[in-house]
Amino acid sequence: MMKDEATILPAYKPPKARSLLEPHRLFLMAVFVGVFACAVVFMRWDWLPKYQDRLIAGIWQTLVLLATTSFFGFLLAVPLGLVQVTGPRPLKWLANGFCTIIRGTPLLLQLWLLYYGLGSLFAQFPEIRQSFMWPYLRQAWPYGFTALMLSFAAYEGEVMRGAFAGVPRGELEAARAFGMRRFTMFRRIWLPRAIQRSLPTLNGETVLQLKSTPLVATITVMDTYSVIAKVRSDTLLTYEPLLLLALIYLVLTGILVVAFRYLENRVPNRGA
Amino acid sequence: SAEPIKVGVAAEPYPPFTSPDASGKWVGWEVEFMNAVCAEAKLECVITPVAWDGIIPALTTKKIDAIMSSMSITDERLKTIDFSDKYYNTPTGIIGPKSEKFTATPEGLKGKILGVQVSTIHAEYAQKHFKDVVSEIKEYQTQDEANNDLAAGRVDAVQADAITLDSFLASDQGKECCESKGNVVDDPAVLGAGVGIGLRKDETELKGKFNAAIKAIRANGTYDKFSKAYFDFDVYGK
Amino acid sequence: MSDTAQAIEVRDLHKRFGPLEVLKGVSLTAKQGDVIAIIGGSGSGKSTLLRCINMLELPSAGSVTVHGETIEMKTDGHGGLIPSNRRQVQRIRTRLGMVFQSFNLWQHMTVLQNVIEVPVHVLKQPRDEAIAVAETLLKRVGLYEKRDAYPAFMSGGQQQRAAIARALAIQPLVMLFDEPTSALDPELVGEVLSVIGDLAREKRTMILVTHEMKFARQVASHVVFLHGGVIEEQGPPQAIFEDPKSERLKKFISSIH
Amino acid sequence: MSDTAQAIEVRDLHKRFGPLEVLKGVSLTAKQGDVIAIIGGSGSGKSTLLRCINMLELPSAGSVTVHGETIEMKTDGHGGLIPSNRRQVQRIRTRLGMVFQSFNLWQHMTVLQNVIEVPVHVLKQPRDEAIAVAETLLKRVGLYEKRDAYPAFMSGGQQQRAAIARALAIQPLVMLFDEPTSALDPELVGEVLSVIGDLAREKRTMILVTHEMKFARQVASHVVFLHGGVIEEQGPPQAIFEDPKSERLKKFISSIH
Amino acid sequence: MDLSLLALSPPGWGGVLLAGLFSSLQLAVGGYLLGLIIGIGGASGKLYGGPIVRDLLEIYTTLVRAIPELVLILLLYYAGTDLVNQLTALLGLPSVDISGLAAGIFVIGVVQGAYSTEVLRGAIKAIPAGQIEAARAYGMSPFMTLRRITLPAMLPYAVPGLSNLWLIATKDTALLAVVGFSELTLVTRQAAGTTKHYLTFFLAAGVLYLAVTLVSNIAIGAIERRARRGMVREA
Ligand SMILES: Nc1ncnc2c1ncn2[C@@H]1O[C@H](COP(=O)(O)OP(=O)(O)OP(=O)(O)O)[C@@H](O)[C@H]1O
Ligand SMILES: Nc1ncnc2c1ncn2[C@@H]1O[C@H](COP(=O)(O)OP(=O)(O)OP(=O)(O)O)[C@@H](O)[C@H]1O
Ligand SMILES: [Mg+2]
Ligand SMILES: [Mg+2]
Repeated sequence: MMKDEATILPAYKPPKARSLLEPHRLFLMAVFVGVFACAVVFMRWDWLPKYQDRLIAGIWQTLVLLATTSFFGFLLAVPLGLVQVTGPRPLKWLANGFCTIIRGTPLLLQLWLLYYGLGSLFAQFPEIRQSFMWPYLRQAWPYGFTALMLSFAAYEGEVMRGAFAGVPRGELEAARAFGMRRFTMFRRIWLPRAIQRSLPTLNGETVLQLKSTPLVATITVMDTYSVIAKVRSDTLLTYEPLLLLALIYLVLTGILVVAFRYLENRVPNRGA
Repeated sequence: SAEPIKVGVAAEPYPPFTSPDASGKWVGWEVEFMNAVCAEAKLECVITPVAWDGIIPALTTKKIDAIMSSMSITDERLKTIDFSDKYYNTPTGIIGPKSEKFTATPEGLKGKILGVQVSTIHAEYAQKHFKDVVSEIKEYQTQDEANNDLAAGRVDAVQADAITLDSFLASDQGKECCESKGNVVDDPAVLGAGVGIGLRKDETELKGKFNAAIKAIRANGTYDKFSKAYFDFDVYGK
Repeated sequence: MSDTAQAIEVRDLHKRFGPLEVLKGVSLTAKQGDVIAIIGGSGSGKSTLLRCINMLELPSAGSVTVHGETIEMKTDGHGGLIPSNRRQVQRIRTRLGMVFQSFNLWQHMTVLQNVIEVPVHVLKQPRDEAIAVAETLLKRVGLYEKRDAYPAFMSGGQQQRAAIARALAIQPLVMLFDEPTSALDPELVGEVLSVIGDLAREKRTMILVTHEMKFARQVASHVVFLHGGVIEEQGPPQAIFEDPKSERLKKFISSIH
Repeated sequence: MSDTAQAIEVRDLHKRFGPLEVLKGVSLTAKQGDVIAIIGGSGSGKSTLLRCINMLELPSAGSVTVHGETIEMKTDGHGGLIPSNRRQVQRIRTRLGMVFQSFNLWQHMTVLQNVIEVPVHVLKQPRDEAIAVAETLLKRVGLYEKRDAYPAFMSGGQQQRAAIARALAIQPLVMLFDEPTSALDPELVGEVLSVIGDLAREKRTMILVTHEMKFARQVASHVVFLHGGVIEEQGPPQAIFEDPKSERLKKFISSIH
Repeated sequence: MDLSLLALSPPGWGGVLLAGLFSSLQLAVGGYLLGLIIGIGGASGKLYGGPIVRDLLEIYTTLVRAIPELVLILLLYYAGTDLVNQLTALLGLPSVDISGLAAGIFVIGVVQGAYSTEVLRGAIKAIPAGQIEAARAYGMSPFMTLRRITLPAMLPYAVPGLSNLWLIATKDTALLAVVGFSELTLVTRQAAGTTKHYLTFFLAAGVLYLAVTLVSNIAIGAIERRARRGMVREA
């Protein structure tokens, strides 16, 4: 049904701000509620109470992993981005190589490489086995943490590289012209400006990071996903636990997006 | 029918029963068993590797038609799928590092980290009998990784099918680090009635064929013949 | 040797970009209270000269003396100069208030934060004092109401006035302006020039690169005409604009009317 | 009903954007060889009128006739009009050579490709022929040397001349210009106006929205002054510019000098 | 490290790894292309579709981008094949045999489709409106405008996003290991498990993935240069 030429022609018109209450949306919502009700009524959810506590612990584990790996990953990303913009050649190459390797191989593989590869290598050295580190090294989460953190650092490092390079030169020049020392300039102008520029992408990267966390289940870290995997194998249900899992991640992503939007709105930024 | 039967095996290596070799071919006792049973039942069977974790959904969604992957017959599984008669049954053992002395009992495992493969009868058994005494039960996607972590010192004990454990202990890695700590006390309610061919509930005809074939190869000596290459005892069990 | 009444003294400054020699020996003295306008065609080296004064561009040869203190330089081994004392350069820079063509306000700070940034974080003044000074300055340039706005949300004229307030906040010996109005829409030029005119009337020392000849004539005490990297002619505005001597200056002045 | 000597006839055209009525009944006739200049203040609806002629904007009421053929319209049920025959609109558009304010050359094609695009892909002319024609046109607008350059690498004036060549390549009945020089730097305006002036001297039919009054006076055979969505006054250029009748036109003309 | 384990013919596992790599690439190419097709449809739907189509597409892209790929792959893998089988049963056809490859391409494609939709939508929006208006003004039909102007003009804006997606596709194939599809990661795991040389095989697989990325980067660079030929290089 092509009646209005203006709508079939490929010239973009931004959609009007529409309310939630338009008829087709109400209809869609009704469908959604219907599907949801069907899922509640016709699918098996009797296992929920039994696994409730574990599920909460798993979600907590996921959140802790997300928060710590993103935080430390970001700390690492700042120097990674910075040296790629201004560093001396060797450091530049090193940072670039690191980012390329991490971004060029699957996280799952990195995780296994660390845990089953490096981890079992450690065990062959009695010195390590006897050291105070061993109680930590024999656990799984340090490997999961490291892999996730490095991955975040590599992806965010690329983002920071662009953000650092994108800070207008004039603003840095102004800082120099007023006699700022190099470190003051970095701390007061360059870094905050780069972070401000990278905030929208940081949001996306954090959502991606959240979505990467389930991989740690493959190295026995009990996160949300591995609790659900356990439910699946205990109950032999295919869909219900996975649907619940999808819902959990949906909610977590929603929370992240809202939190970042709040953060972004604190410093107005026009087009930069 | 002309359609071949797709036999699902766990994609993760489970020697000596099923594991891929360097040419990508599947080898092991269970592969020989499949060949024998299918030949006997005049069925054309092809091996289809599936993740262990998803092997039952794969059966119910018809990606495969039968499971021959050391899957024990349990009440819980019988709610969802059907099984043929058992085709082997072995005790459940526990192994640990040579440097530590303990037994396969709740007292022996006190404070230890116990490794099991996820969604197996062993995982369930450990949950039921050892949960309160051990410091942690770690669930692995594959048996192999559990064994590896035992060698790497990241778990203190591994519980599994005694035969698999034996084959691990016979390997270079196993010989060096670990030894058997004995078998656990039987609990038929959990450990089940041996390993059977997993089938969809409505496939009674296929089930009948398989049952007859198992009986036949047991009777005509084929079963013993190919088993001898792998085990020095009767894997069929009591 | 040099008199402290001389705010800035540039001596025989040369600047080379690779094969291109942009400044070919420029000497210039600004006494306290002087307003020096630098004029000249595009590419004649005006910006380069200004930027050499506060070492944003490193001269290839020559010296710069600010308030009697000569910036120490040493050769870098490739035929250029580098400052031998980075601290000294940084200190001297805090005495020179630079205003750029494209404002270069820090976009992640409000106007007030921009103005107090250097006093607080470089000159280590107490924050309260800096804010008090900044508010006075913002009132002067007519931006008191806008003090909590972010630069991106202001007009070019407002941004340039804020940049002037930022430069004034360090209580500079000399203000350096590099074409402060050439990035502005014509209707916004006036507001910025009127602020600069006020500063000139207060006898603030200024060096001003500009294309606004009418304005230069009004406010400058001394006009310097740069051409091809050398000072072709200089003198009081009347002399320069009404009675140019050199052919090139004549041509330049006729071309802009 | 309509005479084919009339290249374009617009009758009682209305255009509404939501609550805003931009055109309130405009009628206009362009005979073959006419050069009609449309002048008026910003927002008076000049662009809208031009865009309604080739249905880039759909009029709310009224009719457009091109070379005796009236564009068939039907009501769309929301009080507006839509063309009842899309093919007809497309065909008529190929007879109207539109030149935009911001050139709108296709950036992924070279100049030559831009010029032959419509002849080859819409009018289905043989490629060789189209190239031959295009090269002649590019020579005319002084861009033969640039034929293999991409638009982004050319100056605004060159781009606009290329856009004119693109419009000429379809051998249009009428050329439509919407402020062809207002996005250009002042020194580039001349080169474009001289090309348009040449076209006017050849008696090419043109409708020209422009702010260049001096130019309009030179080339137009007829000037239309649009104000608030209606034609406030029209007539030969002398009458309009030297002897404006309406107060508004007087004010408009005095404001632009 | 025992490199003879990586020999191409048995008892070396190199052949198996390469076969796995080949499966991975097949999966990636198939999934990527399917995703691209979904993306073109999705982007057009989001830009020019009716309100219901837009909302549905919005739900699709939001869901896919919020739920971990691992979970999506499991859900789609089981539900997708389940659905097909129920459909064929409903139509009275024999249950079709959905190969792991087909199922894998389907799930990767659906996931990629959501991202492609967004990339292409952004790219089309980035085309200066005047370019399309000019096409209309010269009497091009909508389809011709799409073919001659919109698609080529959007390319420079889409190439960076699309190349990122390609690299993601090659790596996402690793996730199909969880459904037992014999791609590179799974065969690596099998080889490592069987031989107990974990480090050797994981490193070897890492090198293979990296090689794919590096080769892709070279190709992408060439494509990008060509797509951007009409654009001024940014400073
Ligand atoms: N960083 C640089 N590298 C190379 N050449 C430069 C650099 N900065 C300036 N130049 C060159 O030096 C010459 C003088 O530049 P400068 O900016 O000082 O001119 P100007 O008089 O300020 O001109 P305008 O009025 O256009 O600002 C120009 O030819 C310019 O191209
Ligand atoms: N697509 C649109 N939607 C809503 N309003 C529009 C649209 N296009 C134009 N207008 C409005 O219609 C009025 C007339 O616009 P038009 O572009 O025709 O003016 P103009 O005479 O060409 O002015 P200018 O000289 O600035 O180009 C303006 O008020 C404008 O805001
Ligand atoms: Mg300059
Ligand atoms: Mg207009």
